[in-house]
Amino acid sequence: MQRIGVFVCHCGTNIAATVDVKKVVEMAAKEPGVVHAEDYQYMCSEAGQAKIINAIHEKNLTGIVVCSCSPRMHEATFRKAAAKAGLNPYMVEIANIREHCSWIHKDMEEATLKAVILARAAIAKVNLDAPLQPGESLVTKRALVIGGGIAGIQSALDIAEAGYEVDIVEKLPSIGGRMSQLDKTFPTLDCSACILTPKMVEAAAHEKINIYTYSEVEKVSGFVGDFTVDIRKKARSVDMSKCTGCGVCSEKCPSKKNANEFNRGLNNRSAIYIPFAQAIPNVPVIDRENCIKFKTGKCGACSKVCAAGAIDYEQKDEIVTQKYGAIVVATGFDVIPLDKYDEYAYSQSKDVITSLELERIMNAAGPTKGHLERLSDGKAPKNIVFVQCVGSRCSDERGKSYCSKICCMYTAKHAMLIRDKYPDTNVTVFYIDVRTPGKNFDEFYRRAVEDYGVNYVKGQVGKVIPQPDGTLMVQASDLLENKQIHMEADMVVLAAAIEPNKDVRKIATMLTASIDTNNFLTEAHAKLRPVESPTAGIFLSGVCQGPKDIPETVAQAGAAAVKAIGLLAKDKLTTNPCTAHSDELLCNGCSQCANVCPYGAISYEEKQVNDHGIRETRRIAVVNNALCQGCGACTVTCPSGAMDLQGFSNRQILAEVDAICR
Amino acid sequence: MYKIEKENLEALFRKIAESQDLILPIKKAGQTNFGLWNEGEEADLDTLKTVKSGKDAFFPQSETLYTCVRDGKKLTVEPEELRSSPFVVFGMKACDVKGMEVLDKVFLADPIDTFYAARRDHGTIVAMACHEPEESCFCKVFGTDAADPAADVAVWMVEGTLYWKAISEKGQALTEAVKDLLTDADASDEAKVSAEKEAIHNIVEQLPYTHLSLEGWDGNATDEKFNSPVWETLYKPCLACGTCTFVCPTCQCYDIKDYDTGHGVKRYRCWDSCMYSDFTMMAHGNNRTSQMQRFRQRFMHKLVYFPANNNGMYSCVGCGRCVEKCPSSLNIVKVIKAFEKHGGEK
Amino acid sequence: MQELITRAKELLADGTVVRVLGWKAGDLSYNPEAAYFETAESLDEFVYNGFCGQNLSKMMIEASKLEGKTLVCLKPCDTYSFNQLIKEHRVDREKAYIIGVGCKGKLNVEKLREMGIKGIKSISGAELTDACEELHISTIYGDKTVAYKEAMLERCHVCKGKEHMIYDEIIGESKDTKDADRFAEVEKIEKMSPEERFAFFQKELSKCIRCNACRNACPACSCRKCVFDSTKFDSAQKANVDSFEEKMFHIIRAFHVAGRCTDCGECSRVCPQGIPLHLFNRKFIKDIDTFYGEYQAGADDQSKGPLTSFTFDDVEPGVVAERG
Amino acid sequence: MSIEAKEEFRPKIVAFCCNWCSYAGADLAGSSRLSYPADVKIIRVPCSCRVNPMFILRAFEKGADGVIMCGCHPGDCHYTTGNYYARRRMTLLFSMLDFIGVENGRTRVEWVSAAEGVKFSQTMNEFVEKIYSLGKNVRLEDLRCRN
Repeated sequence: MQRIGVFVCHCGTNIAATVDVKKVVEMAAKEPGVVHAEDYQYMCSEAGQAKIINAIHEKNLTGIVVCSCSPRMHEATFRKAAAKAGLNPYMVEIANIREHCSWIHKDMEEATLKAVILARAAIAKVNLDAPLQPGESLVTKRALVIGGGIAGIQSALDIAEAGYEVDIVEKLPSIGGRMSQLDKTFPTLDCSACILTPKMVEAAAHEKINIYTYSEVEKVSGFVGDFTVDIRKKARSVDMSKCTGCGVCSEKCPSKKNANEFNRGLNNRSAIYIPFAQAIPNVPVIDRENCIKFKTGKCGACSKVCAAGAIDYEQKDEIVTQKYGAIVVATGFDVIPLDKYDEYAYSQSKDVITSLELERIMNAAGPTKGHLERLSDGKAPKNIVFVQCVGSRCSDERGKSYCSKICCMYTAKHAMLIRDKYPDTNVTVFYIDVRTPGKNFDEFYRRAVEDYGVNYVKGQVGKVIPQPDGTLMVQASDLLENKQIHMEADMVVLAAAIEPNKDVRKIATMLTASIDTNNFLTEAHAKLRPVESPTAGIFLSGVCQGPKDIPETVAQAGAAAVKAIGLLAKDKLTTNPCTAHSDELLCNGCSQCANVCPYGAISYEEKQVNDHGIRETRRIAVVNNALCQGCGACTVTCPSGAMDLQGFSNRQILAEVDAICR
Repeated sequence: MYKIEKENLEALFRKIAESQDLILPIKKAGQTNFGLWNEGEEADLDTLKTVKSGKDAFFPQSETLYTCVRDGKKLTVEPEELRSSPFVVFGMKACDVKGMEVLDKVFLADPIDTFYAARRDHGTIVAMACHEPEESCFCKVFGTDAADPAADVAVWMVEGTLYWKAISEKGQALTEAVKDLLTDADASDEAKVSAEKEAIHNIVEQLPYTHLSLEGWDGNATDEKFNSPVWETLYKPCLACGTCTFVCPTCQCYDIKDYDTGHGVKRYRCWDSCMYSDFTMMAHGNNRTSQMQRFRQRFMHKLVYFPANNNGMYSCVGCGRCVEKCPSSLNIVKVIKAFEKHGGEK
Repeated sequence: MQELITRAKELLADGTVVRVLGWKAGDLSYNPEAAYFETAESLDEFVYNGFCGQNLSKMMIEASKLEGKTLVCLKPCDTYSFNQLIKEHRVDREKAYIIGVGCKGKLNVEKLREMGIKGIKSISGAELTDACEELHISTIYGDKTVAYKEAMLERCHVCKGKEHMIYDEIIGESKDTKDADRFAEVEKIEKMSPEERFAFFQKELSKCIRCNACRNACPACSCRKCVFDSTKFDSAQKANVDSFEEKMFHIIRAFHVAGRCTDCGECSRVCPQGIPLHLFNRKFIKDIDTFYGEYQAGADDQSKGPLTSFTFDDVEPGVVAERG
Repeated sequence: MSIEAKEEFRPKIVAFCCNWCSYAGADLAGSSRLSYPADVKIIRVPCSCRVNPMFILRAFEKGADGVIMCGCHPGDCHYTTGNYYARRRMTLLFSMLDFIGVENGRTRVEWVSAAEGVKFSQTMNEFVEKIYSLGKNVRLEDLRCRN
């Protein structure tokens, strides 16, 4: 049985004018367990707190009830006061007799009765309170960034600049990501490589940044401040320490007909290759699937020509295990596959391309060396049609329900660049809406229309039909003119929807980070915590969280970095003690609690238990206090009542119910 | 002996209910159980076996023992009053009545259970012969005569007429009270009752369980039966529910619990089942940790421990309710037969 | 049945399984019991007929803790429960060799008693190899013939189908026994006035003796310790002292299995007082189907249950009041 | 319902409020002096997903005449998803209570944000009014708890 002290606050006249404070003291004193009850003008004042401290000392109180204003106001104050007197701060409960009583009632008798009942409920709760201790966990001062695109690079640079070690894991042979494939950027039209490359170099040169390219995250365990991650460094077959990046191996490689991923498969590369000129690291990798040496055992041309002796066919995958305090996810995006969009003839005609393919075509390092030409016959297109929202804002299962956000702007960019460089080319853009909400965005779009004469048509393209003469017949509707259009085109460019990188689901599962139905990572709060995952210690950078353009990505990458830095700056983490706890004798191990936990805080272990003499190994839920935020979703899902919430236990809430209803 | 036509029974019930509580089989939502009769209630004397035996008239499934009333920090204890008014239980069967004998051994032995004793003192049992015994019945095995129940009043229902024979003093008093409604039975009526008894005996002889042997089951068989490996397989389908216990006329275990009313505590007792995992749970745990042990306990108690302590009286009366109701088709007959088959092998 | 026994003997002999979980002949014509068989000889007592109604999937929780594989006979409807138990990590798929046994509807001897049939000596027509159209019952009080369907358990009238959801092999033929709408009873009650509904349930639930058979038979109620036996919610009750406790027990029992209940019907089958307990579960199933889309627990062993998932635009609880 | 009858019957109403939105909304109602009947007593829970159906039944058992649960608006949950689970649970529970014949106005869920003091007060006024019109809870109480 607790020894409870009840302290009733007048709050000047805020409470005392409507609630008979003396009566509340009198009634509370009658409750079982209450050994002390008094009232005071302002309990929150120094003098009021001193009364609590004195009573704890004098009466050996084990629990405190303060009948006062909202706990949102002064719970912390009174907890601190209790702690000063050596009482566990979680042995304090507040009866809110101001906001929930005196301020809303006029009748004194009624308000007093209610105050007494609220006090009883708090007394009933404190009777079942148990001292709680916030836990502590150490923070490993190192961050992991998954993904080496502009988002990952920016986050890594910001974290490194703050003085913490950062590892970037990039699954491709080079960092750079999607941005390295772009030709120009909107709305300034500066060259993508020109602004990205220096960032890549900076990251590679930074003493605090360590880059694992051609590597993947294999396993993640642990929790905020203390993650352990296995990184698989795939065998490059080239010794990075010896390679000089001369490129002779690629030139001499006899296997040359392999689709060049960097150019979206529009041309070929050799089996040993450096993905692009500015690649970091500037070290080739052998594509073992297409390498003759690996396929037949005969060849070895690259090894023969490598003066540095860097080629190593025996190289094996390597697992690096590293500890991290924070993880930034920057896994980026890809465009959706268009194989289901036969109406646009994407699979049927070489001259129907995606916008990303157009980027490569227009890039000087691309498959056509930057000349705008049809991939079917190399001729310069005279009529180009752009189709917007291919798979974006889509109601059927082929596409995505969301707006991909960047297409309107890059299409305006493409249209403008084409009209600028090839003024006698006609450019028509079919759109549903043109969305330009960004700095200088609308001006940019208007320039395309007004200064560059791009023909914008509001309407959807119904069909693209390849003609025998090699042209494309575009059937569309013009919604403003309310008519059907049949238009001949030499090239059709599709603004395909973007979607999160395919690997993100696997990564999210490893991180126990939640993911939405579109595979975008979910933020901890849509408005207030947009760069954090609900799983503590996981931060979101770039398009993995939702469609973004480059400046937004960079901004979010910085924000994610700041959140990670804020975490890494701490030596220890204090955990909220009001967390869920599973009673191992009652737990069924059924996993229902883990299914509703938004924080991935529940895991299972096979544990030897002694259940009143029955010894057996059982699957038992274990809550990680560092991750649990104390929402209680698990406690209700648990049918046996094994899962309970400290500070708001089942029996405590029931005791409050009983006290109110009696 | 007296008699009364079936269609006048309602009047008889009304008459009894005028002066005391009348408890008899009542059909509710398709099931027949003993319940307090009120005007308009559907008495069901045709169903051979009520789901529960009539024991709850004397030993209810739950009853308050006392109430603590709280006023501030003060507690006042209000004892529960004992039964002080008479009541009649009408329509128990011979096996149910025999079950009362078993309960008496437990509750009326020192220390006397005053709640039970008060009900026994004030209750009059009118028991009915079993017109058409069923395949699950095996009362004869335990020496019960389905045709001649040993209660305060015995009644026979033969072709629409109820024959009434007072046996005890209480039975005679009740007969006096309702005499207006009864008519004297003559010799031909006596003959009809005799014929009914004989018919019942004939049927009983044909029942599949009637010739079950209890050989080897007695108070001396403790070690042999307790240590038998037969239990290990027998208990397996047991769901650990309390069906057998709660329908049994002789099970008498109860638990005592407190209920917080908000103004105090009601201390009550309620039937418990030795099949439950928390039966006799104590602070350190439970002395029977497996379902096999709990299952064994039930039958050892009925067939070995009880006779050991009560001059050979078994605490099974062969009513067959467990045979009909066990969700897993287990029952005491299967237990007895299993030992017969395995010859009590060790 | 012979095919089943032969196959079981083979699997025992070749070491695939170390025991067989099936049914053993009872001592009356209608009371076979669940049993383990560990030797070929013991299988001589094996039976499988219309009275083998018990859902053996729950017994696999204990069997999963034993050494070696257990051959378990599961009827089509039992396999849903087994899947659900796999999903909840309560049974070990690797420890089970599942023979999906055929089913032509399971029988309820109480139905025969309701027809006034008593003193049963023998029943024929309930073997799986029979047509299962008629039952011939020989009693002390004369012989009777009844239609098989008349004696079937309620659940078989709303059978989920002849397909086994999980199995290693299938032995025996199944028959379509569905002749009623699964939700008809629930709908009938929904159409009553609140007063009538209250009276209906009050009457039914007042029969409850808290024997816990419904709970203990239920494959979804597989908690090591039920809330009604533990102190966690101060809800340990052993009797329905007040009619509130009847409602509390049955509402929470159904709520705890909502979204997990496969509608196997064991609760109603085992109730000694004949309370239509499946109505509670089926009401939840009907609501889940209506509000969140059709969901059949146990149709697979992976999907998230309706109470551990959500959509952003789920109906509001106010829908209950709006529905009137 | 007449005023006299109101004086006789004072309902007991339990309101479960989530700490982050609805409890704060109730605080705002208080600081804005927006009154609602004293019959309502609030229990603070971290999130609406902490509310177990057993709590609600317990309230009725002990004599409550109405139970209302308030949480953050869907989409605004402090714990991101708690109220979505709570919404499904309560929908099913309320439907079941209705099914067994308990008056469906005795239970309610309302989403109240920290800024919605007015809504909190209005909701409580409405709910109390509804409970007055339904009268005493007799279908889901334990008679032993009667005063």
